[in-house]
Amino acid sequence: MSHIGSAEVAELIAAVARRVGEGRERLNRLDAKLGDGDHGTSISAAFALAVEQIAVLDQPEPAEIWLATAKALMNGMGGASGALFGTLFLKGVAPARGKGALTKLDVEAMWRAGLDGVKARGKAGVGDKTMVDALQPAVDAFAASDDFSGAWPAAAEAARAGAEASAAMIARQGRAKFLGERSIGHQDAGATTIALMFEAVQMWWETRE
Amino acid sequence: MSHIGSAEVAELIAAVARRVGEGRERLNRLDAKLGDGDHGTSISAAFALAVEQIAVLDQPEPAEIWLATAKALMNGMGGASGALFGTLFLKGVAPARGKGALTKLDVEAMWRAGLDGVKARGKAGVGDKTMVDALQPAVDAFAASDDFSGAWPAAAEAARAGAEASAAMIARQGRAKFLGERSIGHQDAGATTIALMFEAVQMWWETRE
Amino acid sequence: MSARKHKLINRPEDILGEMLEGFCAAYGDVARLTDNGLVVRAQPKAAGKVGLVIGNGSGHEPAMIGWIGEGLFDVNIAGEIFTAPGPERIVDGIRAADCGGGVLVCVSHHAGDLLNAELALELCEAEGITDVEMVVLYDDISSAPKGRESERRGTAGLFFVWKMLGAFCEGDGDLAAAKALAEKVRDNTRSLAMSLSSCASPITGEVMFEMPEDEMEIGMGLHGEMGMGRQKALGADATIDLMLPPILEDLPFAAGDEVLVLLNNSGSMTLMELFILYRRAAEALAEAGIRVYGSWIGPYATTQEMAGFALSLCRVDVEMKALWDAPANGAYMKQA
Amino acid sequence: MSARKHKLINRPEDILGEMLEGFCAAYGDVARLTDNGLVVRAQPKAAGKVGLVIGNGSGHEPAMIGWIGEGLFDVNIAGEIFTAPGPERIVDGIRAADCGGGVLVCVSHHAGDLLNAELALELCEAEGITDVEMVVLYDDISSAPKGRESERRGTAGLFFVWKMLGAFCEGDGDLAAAKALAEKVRDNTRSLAMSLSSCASPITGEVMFEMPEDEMEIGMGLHGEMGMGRQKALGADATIDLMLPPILEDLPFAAGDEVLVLLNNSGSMTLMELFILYRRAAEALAEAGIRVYGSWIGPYATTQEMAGFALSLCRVDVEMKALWDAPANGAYMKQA
Ligand SMILES: Nc1ncnc2c1ncn2[C@@H]1O[C@H](COP(=O)(O)OP(=O)(O)O)[C@@H](O)[C@H]1O
Ligand SMILES: Nc1ncnc2c1ncn2[C@@H]1O[C@H](COP(=O)(O)OP(=O)(O)O)[C@@H](O)[C@H]1O
Ligand SMILES: [Mg+2]
Ligand SMILES: [Mg+2]
Ligand SMILES: [Mg+2]
Ligand SMILES: [Mg+2]
Repeated sequence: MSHIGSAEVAELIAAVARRVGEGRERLNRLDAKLGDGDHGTSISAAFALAVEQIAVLDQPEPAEIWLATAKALMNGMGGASGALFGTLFLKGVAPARGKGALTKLDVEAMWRAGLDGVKARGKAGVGDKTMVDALQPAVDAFAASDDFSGAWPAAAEAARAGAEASAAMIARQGRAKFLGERSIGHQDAGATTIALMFEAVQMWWETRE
Repeated sequence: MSHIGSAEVAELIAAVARRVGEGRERLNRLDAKLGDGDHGTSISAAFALAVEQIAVLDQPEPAEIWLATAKALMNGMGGASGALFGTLFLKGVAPARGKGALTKLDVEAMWRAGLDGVKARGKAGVGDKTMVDALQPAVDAFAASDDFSGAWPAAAEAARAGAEASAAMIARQGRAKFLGERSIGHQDAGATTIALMFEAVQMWWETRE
Repeated sequence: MSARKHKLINRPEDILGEMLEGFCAAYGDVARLTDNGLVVRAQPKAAGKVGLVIGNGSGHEPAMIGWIGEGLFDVNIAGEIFTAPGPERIVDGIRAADCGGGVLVCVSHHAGDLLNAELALELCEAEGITDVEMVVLYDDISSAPKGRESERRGTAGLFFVWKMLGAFCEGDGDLAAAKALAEKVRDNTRSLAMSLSSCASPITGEVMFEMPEDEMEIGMGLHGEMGMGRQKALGADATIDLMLPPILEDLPFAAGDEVLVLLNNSGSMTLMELFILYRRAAEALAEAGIRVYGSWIGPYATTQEMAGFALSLCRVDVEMKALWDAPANGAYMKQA
Repeated sequence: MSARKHKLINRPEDILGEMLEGFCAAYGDVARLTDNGLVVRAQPKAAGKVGLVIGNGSGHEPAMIGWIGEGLFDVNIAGEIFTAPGPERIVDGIRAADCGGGVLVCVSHHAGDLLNAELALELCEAEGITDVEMVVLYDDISSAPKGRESERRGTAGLFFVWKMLGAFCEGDGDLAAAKALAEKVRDNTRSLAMSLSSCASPITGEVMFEMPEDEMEIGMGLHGEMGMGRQKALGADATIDLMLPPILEDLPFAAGDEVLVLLNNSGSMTLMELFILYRRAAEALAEAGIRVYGSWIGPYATTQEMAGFALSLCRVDVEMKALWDAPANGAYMKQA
């Protein structure tokens, strides 16, 4: 497949919602170590809301599905993470606008815009122990591959490695930053969500092919 | 000795104050089981105050020493127990009034008036798991002996037995009454203070004789 | 569940004095600390009015120092933690509250408060201080059965008495009328408390009683006295549904009645929880046809940091509503 | 020391809605719950005035629903527990607060509150809603060093901003002047908090962080964020002597200054303790030649049942004193 259309984009979000839902308790436990222990509950509820809101769209373009996801994350989740996960999708809307089907380069542009948006809004870079530690390598790996079939597994693997690497870092953003050195040794919850997201997309992609 | 004068009465109160002071932690621990754990602290402070206030009296009669003790207990201690221990001494003032030295019958009348006052004010009888369980047998034993030398040890022994017997009772007065059956098995703090009081007087009497 | 044992105090024996100093330093416009340790109104009321005084153990703040002020009490005699003040201090308080119209000594019914007030009144008689009356107040339905109301404990619901009686004594009513009003409010007030936790005594530093995690006590007294017994801790609505019916039956409150509602925080209950509890109480009262005239939710009479609350209802008539609405200016009770 | 994990709620997902319903049922004379879940003034302010709105995570009650009312906020957008509301809800709040004089969106500085307010303002722009300004407020000296004030967290001391800004917006000042006033109060306010205990999240039912018995954290944030570190728990005077000097140095507050003082109860601190703490604070301020214009002691912004407090100081001038003394009528902030 060299293009994905609205049906695939909706399936992709649904796959993410399922995987994040399965990871709910694990994400809560991770967030409990560094934050307030609610990340799994709120991100899974927000993705479930996204799926609901996508379902009522009338013949949407991919961009509209991306926008519905952004809104569900921002408004359904709230907090800094709602704004940031929302931004990840919101900034991807513009590159997709007007396109009935997306090429690998389109999707790459969407992720890139999302990543840039998250970094601009949240002021976190790689190494600050946030979702960016999984997101940036994932986007870079996605870009480095030529087609979807190479890009999805590469992105998933990079996100997973980035999330794991976050454990060794000192938090410089989010609630965990006030822990300082006490934050070392625990994997970041938001980064783990990013890893679950890309893992879900890869698995969905494999069953499609 | 068939009479005790002001010097002896003051010594008697001082002996009680010392003994109760030594029992402070034990009384707190007993009160912690059935009440708020402060009985030792407050009764020992109040008796210490009595000793101080007696020291500044100018050539007092026994009745005035008894009154100073009553006031120190009532005002220095507060609470139901301050009112009741205060009443024990306050009601003993009238029978002693105008007497420079007290016979065994005088002292008996003082204790009796005090006991009646405590029972009237506090509405507790024998068996209700209060200071009355030590006080009433002590006063009865004191009355049943012919002279001080018989009365003091008899009162001390009766008070001790009464205090111990309180352990098996269900509290019907004081903070412990709300514990109901849960109050069984712990000796009453106020009864223990009465036992310490009479024990102190007996020991003081022995060293005097 | 263990309680917090470390309190931010200096020495246990200095708690009372330092607390009163701090309170009066903060609220000097409302209350003043006298040389003999009484908390009195910064501006005394006009000559000829009935003076209102109450003595009580401390450890329940804002009660009762927080209710000193215009439209409330004239004098509070604060005793040591959970210990009623002795009779001589109460007599001092009666003297300080006297502005020519007689003095009403309010007693929230607990043995210590009652016995010391009785002794104080005997002292007053002996010293020729006349025109002093005592009124004994109680509201806790868990502490004695219906028919034996006068054996019940005074708890958070007496708040209704303080507010209305305080307003009454700003007016021209005499001592007997003030006492009658206090009894009228009392006889229309019923409370029931619960707790999920114990608390530590600031004097001994020890937990006052044991309370297993996930249990609750219904009928908890203001000093941690046990009530009607332990049971598994319930959710908010279920707790209200357990506590409200016995309150309603006791008076009884009936359809068509108008009531004031108090949800008293005994210490570390959150307002978040109290609002959720209130929601169900309001709903259940509406179902019973009882109209809520006004509500108060917050810490009025606490038991250190105990995690519990009391639900209190007071049935009101026209006179009582007017007294309820009258201005008040205590440090912890303000009404324009 | 373990925290109380059992909260008197129904289902965690219903906390926010039920709490707002209960609050507005109890205080309907002051605040009203709209169909879209906003808490707004029962009586809107006059046309042409600046509207005041704030969004924030819940779990801090009475903040901020308790400050809705005359002389205070017009609209509060309450988010889930410890979670800022999303941008669309903030836009709803801005719409509701608009009475023709523009709307000031107040942000107590935390990442979530700021990011969502920024997104909301972008949405406003996109939808052609003009005359909206945002002001970012902070006071906690433990969260960033002097010179980097704008990185600091917003905590209990913002109370001073809410009160004075609320009073200001009852007057004829415009949006720019309101924003300038808020910044002026902020720039004269400094706070430092401490805690002796953790608290449990009502959502997860788990303790939010560990706090060993007999230790305390200085610089604790409003959501249990760590501050300047742990140490052995001290007594009352020693705690004030540790916390007041860095506050004084930071502004700096100097001899001759006049200040307002807030001792905020973060949850289960007793008033008994807070009065003892206040006593030493007042003494130390007097020693430093700083005059106290007014004081508030109580729960203003809580962190569930956490056993801690914040000490906040605000230096005031003539304008600020007048705003401070102006009337206010929120459910948890009343001034005649
Ligand atoms: N400034 C930031 N930039 C990027 N990611 C952030 C930032 N702040 C927080 N995060 C992410 O948000 C996650 C926490 O999300 P969540 O628990 O839902 O929010 P909250 O901390 O408000 O409870 C963190 O694990 C981190 O990955
Ligand atoms: N009604 C009563 N009659 C007799 N003694 C009583 C009564 N109530 C309490 N007491 C005595 O007081 C003792 C408790 O004293 P204390 O601890 O000093 O007072 P409190 O209970 O106010 O803390 C009890 O052990 C009991 O002996
Ligand atoms: Mg979280
Ligand atoms: Mg005791
Ligand atoms: Mg006691
Ligand atoms: Mg959160």
